[in-house]
Amino acid sequence: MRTPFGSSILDAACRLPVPFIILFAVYVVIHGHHSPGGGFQGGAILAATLILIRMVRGEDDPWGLDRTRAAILASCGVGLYAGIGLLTLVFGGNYLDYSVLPLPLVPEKVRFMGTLGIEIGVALGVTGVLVLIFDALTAGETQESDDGK
Amino acid sequence: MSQHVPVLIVIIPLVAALFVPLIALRTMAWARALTFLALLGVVACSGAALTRALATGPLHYELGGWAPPWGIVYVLDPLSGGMALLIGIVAALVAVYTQPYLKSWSTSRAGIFLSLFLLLVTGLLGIVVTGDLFNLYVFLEISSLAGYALLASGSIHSAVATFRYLIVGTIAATFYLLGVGYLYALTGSLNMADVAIRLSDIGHSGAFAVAITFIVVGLSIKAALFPLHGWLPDAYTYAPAPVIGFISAVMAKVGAYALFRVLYFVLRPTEAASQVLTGLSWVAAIAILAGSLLAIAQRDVRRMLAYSSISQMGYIFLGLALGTPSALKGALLHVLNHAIMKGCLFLAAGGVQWRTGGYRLEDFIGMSRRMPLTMAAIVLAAISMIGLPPTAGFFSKWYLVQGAIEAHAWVFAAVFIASSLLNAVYFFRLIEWAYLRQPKPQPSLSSPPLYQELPMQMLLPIWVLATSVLLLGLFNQSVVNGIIQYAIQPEGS
Amino acid sequence: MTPFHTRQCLTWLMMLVVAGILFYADRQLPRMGDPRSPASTHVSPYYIEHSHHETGAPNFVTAVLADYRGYDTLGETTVIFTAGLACLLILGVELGRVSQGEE
Amino acid sequence: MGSEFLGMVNYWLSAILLLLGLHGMLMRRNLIKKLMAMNVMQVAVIMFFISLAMKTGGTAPIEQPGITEVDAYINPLPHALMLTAIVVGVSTTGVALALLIRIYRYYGTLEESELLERMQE
Repeated sequence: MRTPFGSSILDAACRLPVPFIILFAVYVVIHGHHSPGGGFQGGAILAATLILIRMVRGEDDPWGLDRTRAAILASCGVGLYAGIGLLTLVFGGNYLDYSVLPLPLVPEKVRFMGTLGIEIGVALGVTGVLVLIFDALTAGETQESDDGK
Repeated sequence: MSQHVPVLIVIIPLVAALFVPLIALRTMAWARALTFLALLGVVACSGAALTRALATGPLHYELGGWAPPWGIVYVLDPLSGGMALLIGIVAALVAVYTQPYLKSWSTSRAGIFLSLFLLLVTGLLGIVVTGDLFNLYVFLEISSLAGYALLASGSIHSAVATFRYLIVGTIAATFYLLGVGYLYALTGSLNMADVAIRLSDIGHSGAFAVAITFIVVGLSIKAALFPLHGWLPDAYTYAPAPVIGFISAVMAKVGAYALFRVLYFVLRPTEAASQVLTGLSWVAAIAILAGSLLAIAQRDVRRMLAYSSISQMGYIFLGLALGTPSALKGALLHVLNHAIMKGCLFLAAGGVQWRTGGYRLEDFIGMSRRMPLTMAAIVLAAISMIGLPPTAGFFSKWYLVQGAIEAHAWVFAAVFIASSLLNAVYFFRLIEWAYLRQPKPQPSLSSPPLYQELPMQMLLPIWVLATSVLLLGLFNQSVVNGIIQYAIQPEGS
Repeated sequence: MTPFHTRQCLTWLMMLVVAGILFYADRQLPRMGDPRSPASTHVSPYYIEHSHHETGAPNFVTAVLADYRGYDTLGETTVIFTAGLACLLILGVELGRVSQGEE
Repeated sequence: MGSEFLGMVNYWLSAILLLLGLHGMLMRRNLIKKLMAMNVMQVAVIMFFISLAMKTGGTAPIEQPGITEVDAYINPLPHALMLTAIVVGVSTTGVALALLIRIYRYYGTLEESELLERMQE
């Protein structure tokens, strides 16, 4: 999306709800253990915010996430998930067995924190990828040659 | 660390895939090296796992430390270990082959390509080692999505063909998921071993037959069994050569493998499964003949190879459906052989296209002098496809025919032999065009160079595959007695 | 009979078959809402009884999703990562500063 | 009879949705409509699984203080599975849209008949 369709009215209208939507996304991720919610849902809400900013203020806005950063975010999100799994391997458990993580908590809370970590990973990954998909689908006409190169 | 091998097989390419596109933005060479190292890691891990499984029996790995049926379990028996090793080796060879191919691409695009290739490998390996029905669906989708992207990275025609494949592939995955849903409704479990135990208590009912039907139809679409093969020829025709080399060699086989696992390890004890197998054997027999006949009708070499793949998948399915020990041995040996032969053929044909720009038979004229080594590999693989001794193809067909005779299924034995003749027709035609036809003099155009072999990175994988066709033929006894023998014992589940 | 009509007839036939087996089989499935159905009695009671003190999460769905079957969720995240890269590759969109143009 | 009907209606609805989706995917001549039908078909399977989780009298699968018996909560497993399946559906849709955009940019149409004509040229 090269050309934002922003105007001062849209700009003002999007400025107000955005912080609250971000807060709500964080709530959905963090509170997913106690209520409906979780990584994917929170990540989708966060991505909606970023896409809203992109649509209104354009790609170059410092609030928006450009596609390289979105790709890095996606990699890091999935990497956080897989990395927690690798950490559990290092501490001698099976893959994704959070109970071996060396946290100073009671065993069930250690698992709780492990799942929270992977939920955050999922949320970051989903945010990055959804922004990336939006970006790819709306990117301007790329030159289409017949051999696809 | 060695007890973690089963999960490392899948995690290594996954983690590498996350970082390859970012590294490629800085230094392409490192991204390539990381891809290759990850695939070597897969080969090493699956080799280690296979040795352990052969020595001490199947490895069970509880993910997250939860015992099945509550958690997900990985099962590494000789069968899945062997498949994982095969996937790893073919993937590593194809990764070498892609290098000259990707040179003309921008670094970002090449990095994304390599990353998706690794994700495809991840998905296929996940399907192979998992012991959980729903987990299989998730990895099926990883491999499908990565496959769609890679197939569509060719010309614009490939995008249209891939969209059709995507529609059909999604129907297949949805059918599979619905079948799993029926099994879950009947048994309350998703773990393969647990479902098998609980199904034997339930016995047969109509809902169970429907579950089998949906799963079999879904996985047969993925494996391109004959009446459901529609997506395959177009998708194979327009995609880039390295992708096709890998996908044709491995992806459909993994569909067949998944079907084998579900039919023999989950649904084995039931009446309905054997009826499905009987039906499957007739479908597969038709697939063998129809695939061969359609292959003869093609003048585009890649389409010809694609239809030949359909026919060869029929061999594998017929062997599985017959179910006698020799037939099963033959089917599994043919999975291995066909992966190597067809990989070699597609990679070599892709090399010819890379040099000449075409896939028609006409483009192969004079290739015996221009690219003698590549053509020699094609000939070797073609002889094996026809099934002449001492190449690998002969032995798998030998076991299959023997299995058909064991089952007193004379029709199927005749089908195997007839299709060998049909294979001979189209492969000898290819060889004739490449070796015997003289190129027409072209006064107006600049004549192509007389000798122009492929670069080393492309030739090496082709010849490794071609040599292994011979070696597998010569040492097939040790493969059968050392690995496949143990793989077909259902106690290994 | 054009090829399109043939395809249409075949599709209708196939759909009739699918409809037949679906409606036939549905009679043998457990009734909806039956707390004694296999789906509700074999594996899932364990989650309801144990997940809170084993994983610390009172939301059973989260406990199953992120812990008991956490590996599925890793697969799910990988699926969506794959989809992101797939869109980039299919549409030929470049990553990195090169494609930014004005920067 | 009434309870018999209510016990089956979920399977019928999901079967009907599945058939609608299948019909659309195979018979529609517009690629976008095929894609929409694909989503309908996935929803059919999701509905099938979710209805398996239902227990009469059960509440949402979030532990409430003091209530520990199993039948008080519906089955959480299908919900967890379907969250994954939904994400898979979203991803597939994303990839399919990317393919369609590429096709549309080159050929300028998503009608199958026109597309075939333009591919012949």
